[in-house]
Amino acid sequence: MQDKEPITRALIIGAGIAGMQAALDIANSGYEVVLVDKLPSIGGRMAQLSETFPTLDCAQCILTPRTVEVGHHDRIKLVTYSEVEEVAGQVGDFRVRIRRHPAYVNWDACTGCGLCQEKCPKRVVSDFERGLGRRKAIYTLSPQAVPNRPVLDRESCLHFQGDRCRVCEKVCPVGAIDLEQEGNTIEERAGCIVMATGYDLYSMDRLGEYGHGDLANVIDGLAFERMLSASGPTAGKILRPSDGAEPKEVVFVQCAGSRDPELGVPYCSKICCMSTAKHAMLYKHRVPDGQAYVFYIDVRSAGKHYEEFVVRTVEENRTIYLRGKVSRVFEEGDKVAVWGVDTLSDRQVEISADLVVLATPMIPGGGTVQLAKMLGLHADEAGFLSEFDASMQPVETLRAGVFMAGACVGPKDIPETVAQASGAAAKVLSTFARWGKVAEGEAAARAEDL
Amino acid sequence: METSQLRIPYFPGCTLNTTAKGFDTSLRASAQALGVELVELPEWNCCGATFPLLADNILDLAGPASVLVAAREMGERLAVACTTCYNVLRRTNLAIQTDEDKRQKLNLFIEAQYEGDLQVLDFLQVLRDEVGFEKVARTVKRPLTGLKAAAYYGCMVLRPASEVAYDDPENPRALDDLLMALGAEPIEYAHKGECCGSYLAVVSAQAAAEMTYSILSSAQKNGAQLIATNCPLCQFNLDSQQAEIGRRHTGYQTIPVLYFSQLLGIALGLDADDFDWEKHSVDPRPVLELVEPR
Amino acid sequence: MKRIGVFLCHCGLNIADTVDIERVAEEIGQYPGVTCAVDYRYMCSDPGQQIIKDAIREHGLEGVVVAACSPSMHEATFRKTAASAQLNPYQCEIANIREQCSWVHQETKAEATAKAVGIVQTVVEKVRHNESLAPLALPLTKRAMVIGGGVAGLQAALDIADAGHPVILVEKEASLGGHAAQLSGTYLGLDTFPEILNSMIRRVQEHPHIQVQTQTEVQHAAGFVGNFTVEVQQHNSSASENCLSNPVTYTLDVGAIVVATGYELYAKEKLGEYGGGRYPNVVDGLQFEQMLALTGPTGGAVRRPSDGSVPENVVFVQCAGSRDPQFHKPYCSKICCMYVAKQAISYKKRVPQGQACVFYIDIRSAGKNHEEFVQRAIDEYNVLYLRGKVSKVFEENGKVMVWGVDTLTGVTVEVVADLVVLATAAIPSAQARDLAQRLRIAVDEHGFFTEAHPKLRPVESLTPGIFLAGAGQFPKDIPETVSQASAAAAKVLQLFSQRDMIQEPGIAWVDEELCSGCGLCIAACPYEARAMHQRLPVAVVHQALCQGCSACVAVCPDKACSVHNSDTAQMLAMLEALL
Amino acid sequence: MRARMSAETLTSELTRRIEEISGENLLKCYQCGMCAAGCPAAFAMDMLPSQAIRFLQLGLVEEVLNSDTPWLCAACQTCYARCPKGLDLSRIMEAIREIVLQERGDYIDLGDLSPRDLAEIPQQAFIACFRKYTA
Repeated sequence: MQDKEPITRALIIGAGIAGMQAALDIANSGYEVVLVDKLPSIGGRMAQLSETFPTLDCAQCILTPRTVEVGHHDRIKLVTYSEVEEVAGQVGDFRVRIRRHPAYVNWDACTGCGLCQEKCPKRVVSDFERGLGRRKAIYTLSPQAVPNRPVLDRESCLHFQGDRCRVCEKVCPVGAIDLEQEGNTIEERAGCIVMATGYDLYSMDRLGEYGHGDLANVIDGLAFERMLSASGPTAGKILRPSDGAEPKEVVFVQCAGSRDPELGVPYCSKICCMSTAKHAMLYKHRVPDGQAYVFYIDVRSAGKHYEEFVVRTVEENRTIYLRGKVSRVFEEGDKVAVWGVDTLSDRQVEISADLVVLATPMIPGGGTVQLAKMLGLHADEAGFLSEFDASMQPVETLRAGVFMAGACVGPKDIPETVAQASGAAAKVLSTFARWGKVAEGEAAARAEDL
Repeated sequence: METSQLRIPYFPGCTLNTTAKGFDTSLRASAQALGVELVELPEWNCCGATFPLLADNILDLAGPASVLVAAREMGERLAVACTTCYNVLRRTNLAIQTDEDKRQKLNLFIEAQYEGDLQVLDFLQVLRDEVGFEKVARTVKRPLTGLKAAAYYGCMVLRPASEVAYDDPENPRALDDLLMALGAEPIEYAHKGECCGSYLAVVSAQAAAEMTYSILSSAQKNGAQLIATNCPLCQFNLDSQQAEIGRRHTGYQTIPVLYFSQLLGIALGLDADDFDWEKHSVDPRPVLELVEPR
Repeated sequence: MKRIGVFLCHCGLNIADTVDIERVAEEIGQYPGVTCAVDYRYMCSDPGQQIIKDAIREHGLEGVVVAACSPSMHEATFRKTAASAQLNPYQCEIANIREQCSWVHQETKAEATAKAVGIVQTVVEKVRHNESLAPLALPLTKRAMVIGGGVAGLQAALDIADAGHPVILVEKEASLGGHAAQLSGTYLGLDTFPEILNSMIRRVQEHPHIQVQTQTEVQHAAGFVGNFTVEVQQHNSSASENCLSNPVTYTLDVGAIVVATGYELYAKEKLGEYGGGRYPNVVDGLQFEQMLALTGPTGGAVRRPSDGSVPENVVFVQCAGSRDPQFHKPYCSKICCMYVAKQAISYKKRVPQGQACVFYIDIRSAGKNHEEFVQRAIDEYNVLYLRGKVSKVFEENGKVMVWGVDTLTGVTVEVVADLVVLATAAIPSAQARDLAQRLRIAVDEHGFFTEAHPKLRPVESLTPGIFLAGAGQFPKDIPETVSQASAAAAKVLQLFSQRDMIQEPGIAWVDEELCSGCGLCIAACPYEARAMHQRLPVAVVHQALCQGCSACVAVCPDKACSVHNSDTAQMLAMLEALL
Repeated sequence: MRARMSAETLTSELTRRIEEISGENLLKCYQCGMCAAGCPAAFAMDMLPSQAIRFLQLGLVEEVLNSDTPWLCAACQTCYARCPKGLDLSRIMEAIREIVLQERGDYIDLGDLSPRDLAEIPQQAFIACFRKYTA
C-alpha cells in the first residue's frame, strides 16, 4: 500500500436504493461517505414506483424515510446533479473528479419553497414522468425531493432560449436564482468506491413490431408505474395517454425485448414478471370492470411470497395469462390491436386493446459502461458489471477497493438490491477496519446525536 | 363354525343383487365363517351409482341419503360391499355431515332428520380393522400358497382420498395384505389404482379395452396369475374386455379376474359352488386348481 | 399549560383521500393546549420537517404530535427533527392515522375523520404528560455468534471477523460447509466451486478472530441486542473421540447473532405419485448432486443406485412438491430450475450418449447469466425440456416409467427412464422453528425466518440484534446467499461500530417505596429483565433487557411498576380524551 | 383464424355457469398438465383435460362443447388426486356435459344396447350412463 494513511471514506456512485443503503450502512458505522448522483435528487428508480410487490407497500412511503435519513446524515455528503468524470489513484486513495452540472440556482441560499416552479411559465414533457406528465423548466423531480432544491433546464428555459422571462429570478424570495452559474468540477478523495448506477429501460424505439414507441397508447412499465402512482401525473388514475379515457382492455407484454438474443438482449430481466403481475393487479384495483391480459413465456415468480402474489393476480383479479410472445402491436382506429398466441391452446390470439404496456428489458444505468472503463472494471456484453466471482464474490469487482451493488450488476429486485448494497458496505467496512482505523470516536459522537 | 361376534348392517347394492351375485354369495359366506353377521338392510334402494358432482345437484343425493337414513335406524355403522356404492354413500354422508345447506334441503326432501352420524365402511375395511387380517390368516383352512395374485383396487376406495380413502391412495395395501393373509403372493405392479374405464365400457368399448389392457398387461408382466378386486364394475371390465383386447393385441394371454371374496371363501375352505363362476368371461377355476387341494 | 403543536400529514392521498385533514386540523386546533395545528402533503419530506422545526422555534413548542403513518415508519425521523430544533425527542409522538384509520375506513369517510380527531387528541394527552428522557448507554459485547456453518454462515463470519471482531461460529454437524459441501459445482462455476468452498472453510478455520464450534446447538438465548447470553450444547467434542461423552453445555456472551441455518429438501417419501421413496432409482436433487460430485461416493460417476449401471435416460422432475398449495408447498423453491439445468449438463458431460429430459411448468432462470445457461443446456447439450408436470413415476422391468405431458404439443408422454431425479421443494432446516422460538424471532407459515421488512430490511429479523442470512429466510442461490450474508455482517459491523449500546429510555422502573418485593413481576417479564435486589427486598429492572412491554405494570399489586412516558396517569388521561 | 379475445368473450354466460355449477374457479389452473399426464382415458380424447380447461379459461367454450373429452371422463379423479391447485376436473367435466345435455339432448340412447349387453353389463354402469349421458 501507499506510504500515506489510507482514506477511510467511501465514494458511492448512484443514489438509488442501492447507493443509499450502502451509504447508510457505511455512514452509520462511523465513516464518511460521498454519494454522487447525476439526477438533482436521490431515490433513483424506486422513487418512480407506485406500490411494490408482493406487499403492495407504497414505494414512496417506504422510500422517504431512507431519502430523509440520507439527506440529513452528518456523515453523508450528497453530490447530486453531478457526474464522475475521472478517477485516479487506487484503493486507499482514489481521487475522483466530479463534474457538477449548473443548476442555475444557488442551492445554499435556496429554501426549497417551490415558488420558482410554481411561477415558471414554461412546461415541458417530464422524463421522470416517463413522458406522461409535464414539469416546469425549473423543477424538482418530486415534492419529496431530497435535496429539495430545484434545477433549471437550460434547453427548455425561455430565458436561455432567447426570450425575456427571468420570472424565477423575480419571484425568488431569497435571490437564489443564478442564471450566470457555471458548472464546476470538484475532487473528492475516497479509500473505496461503490458502484450503484442502477438500470435504465431499453428504448421502445428499437421495437419495431411494437410500434417503435410511436403509438400513444403503447407505454413501458415505468410509465405505467407513474400512472399508478398517487403522486404521478394522473394522481393514480389509469388514463389512456391518447384521450384520457379509462382503458377497459389492457394488454401487458412481457419479454418485450428480453430473452431475445437477436436484439442483443439474451438475458432475462428478472423483475418484469413480478412488476407486470403487480401492474395487472393494481389495474384491476383501479378499474374493477376492466380486463387485463399478460403475454408471457415463463412466469418467473421465484421470490418469497412471489408465486402466491401471481396466483392472486390470476385467481382473484382474473387476469388472463397467455403463454406466448406478441408478434405485432399496431393502431386500429382508437384501439391498439395486439397479435399474439397462446401456445397452451395452440391458438392465435387477437386483442383489441385500449392500452398496451411493454415490459421492456432492464439495461445498465446510463454511464455504467463509461464508468467501468474509467475504473478499469469488467462488464459483460450487455454492459452489466462483472463480479470477481459470480458465485462467491458477487459484490466485488476485479479491482481492489471497488465494490458494486444493485441493478448495474444485473437485473434484480429491491430486496436483493438492498441486501447486495449492505453486502458491498460490509466489504467497505472490513476494508476500512483492516486499515486499522476504528472510527470509534466518531461513532461515539453519533451516540450523542439522539 | 364360529359364533357371531360382530353384527353389522349390510348394503349389497344393485349389482351384487344381479350381475355380481358371486361377489355377494362369497362375501356373505366368508363373513359368516369369520364370525361377522351381515344384516342386510330390510328395505333399500339404488345408491345412484355415481356421486353427483354439480353444486346445484341435490336431487341425486336423495337416493343415497335414504339408504343412509335406513342404515342409521339399524345402528351406527354400515358395511358396503360394492365399492361404487361405498363411494357414493360415504361421500353423501360426508356432504350431509359438513354441508349444512345440503343437509337441510335433503332432510326436507326425504322427510328425515338425518345428521350424517353414520360410519360408512367398505367391507374390506371391516375385514382389516374389525376382524383383522391376522384372524383371517388364522381361520384360513386352505392357504392359497403359490398363487401369484395382483390386487386391484379401482378408483372408488381411493379417490377422492380426503373423502373415501382408508388406505394410502397412491400405494394401497389393504387388498395386498389380505391376499398375503390368505397365503397367496401379492405381486407388485404400478397400476393397482388406475381406472379401468368404469361405465365408459357402455359408450366407448375401445377406450375401456385399452384402459383395462394397460392394467392387465402390467399385472401379467409382473408375474400375476390372477387379479383380485373389490369392485364389481372393475371385475366386469377387466374380465369381459379381454375378448376385445385379444382382438386388438395379438398374442394376448387372458388372466382371470376374481372378487377378493371368492378367494377368501376358497381359502376359508367354503363350498365355492355357488360363487357364480359361470359369469366370468375368463374362467378362474383352472388357475384355482393350482392351489393345493385341501 | 404545555405548548403542543400538531402536524397532520396527508401522506399524498393515503390519508387525505379518506380523512378530511383540514377538518381535523380545525378541530384539533381548538383542543386545550394545542398551540398550532398544521397540515402538509408529505410531512416526512424536507419541507414538511422544516415546517415542524420552524413551528417549534416560532411557538416555543414543548411537545409535538405528528399525525401520520405508523410510528414504526417515521417515529425516528420526527424525533430527530424535534431534536434538531432543540426539543427533547421524547416530547415528540406519532398519532397513527393511516394504518389505524384511513387505510381501514376507506368506505366511511366521516367516521374516519372523527376517529382521526380522537386518535390525535389521545396522543396530545400523552405528550402533555411525557417527561423529557435521554437514551441510555449500556454495555455492548462486540462479539458475534453465527449459527450455521454453510455458505451463509461462513461468509457472514468472515466478513465480521475480517473487520476485526471476534466471531463464534456454531454448527450442529461435525464439519463445515452445509449443503454446499455436497454440491458438485454451481451453475456459474461448474467445477471450480468445491475448491473455492474448501478454501473458504480453511480461511474460517484458520481465522484468528473466528472460533468454530461444531456439533453444537443453541439451547437457549436470553438478553437483548448488544448483550445476548446464549446457552449452547456441544455433543461429542473431539477430545473424547472414542467414547460417547455427555454433551457439554455452556453459555456465551455475544452482542449480535446471525442466523444462517439454511434449507433442507422436502422428503420424497411424501410424494406418493412419484413412488414415495420406494424406488431406488428415483432420487432427489441432493442425492444426484452427490453422484455428480467428484468427492462423492461414486467419485463423480453417474450410476444407478439399484445396479450400478450407467443410466442412459435420466428424467428430471421439477416442482416436485413446490407450487402445490393443495398437497405440499405453495411457494416456488427458486433454486431448482437452475440446479436441474446444471445437473442435466453435468450428466451430459459424463454420459455424452445419454438423454436428459426435464419436466417443468415455467423455467425460472431469472438471475444473471441464468437464462443463457439454460438455453445452452437446450441448444448445446440437447437437454429435452417438456412443459408439463409429471403425474406418475413407477418401476417396471427394471426401468423407471415416467408419465408426463408436453402441454405445448398437447401430447401425453411416457418416458422409459433409467433414473429419475426429483427436484423436491426446498424447506427450512429441521431445527429452524425451534431455534426461532429460542431466539424469539418470527417464522412464516412454512417455517422460514421473517425479515423486518420484505423490501428494505431483508437481513434483519424483527428482533434487534438478530440478523438473517441464507436459505433459512427463503430459498436462494449461492450468489444471493453470499450477498445476504455479507449484508447481515454489515448490520453487525454497524452495531459494533458504536462505543455503547444505545437503549431507548421508554422502559420500566420500580418505585422502591411502594414495592413489597413479592416477585410477581419477575415471573411476568417475558424478557428476563426483572430480578430481586441483591440486598433490599425490592424488584429491580435490568435496563438492557427491558423492552417496556408493561407486563410488570399489569401484574404489580403495589402499583410500584411504571414505564417511562407510559404511566398509569398518562394512560387514564389518554383514555379520557377518547371517551 | 385468430381468436378474438375481449372482456366480453372471457366472461360469457357459459363460462360463468360452468364455474358456478362445478364450484371451481377455472383460473386456478396454471396449466401444468399433471391431469393430462395421468389421465387414463386421455389417449382416446381429442383434447387433453388440461387443454379443455385452457379453452374454458380463454372463453373458447364451443371448442370444449364440441369435444369428446368430457364424455370420456369417467370421473375416476386421478387428476383431482394429484392436481397441485386442487381443481376437481371431474366436476368441470360434469358441468360441461350438463350444459351440452341441456342444449342438445341425450348423448346416448340406452335403448340401442344389445340384449347381450343388457344381460351382462353391471347395473351400476347402466345407471351411471343414464346419469352422465342423458338429459
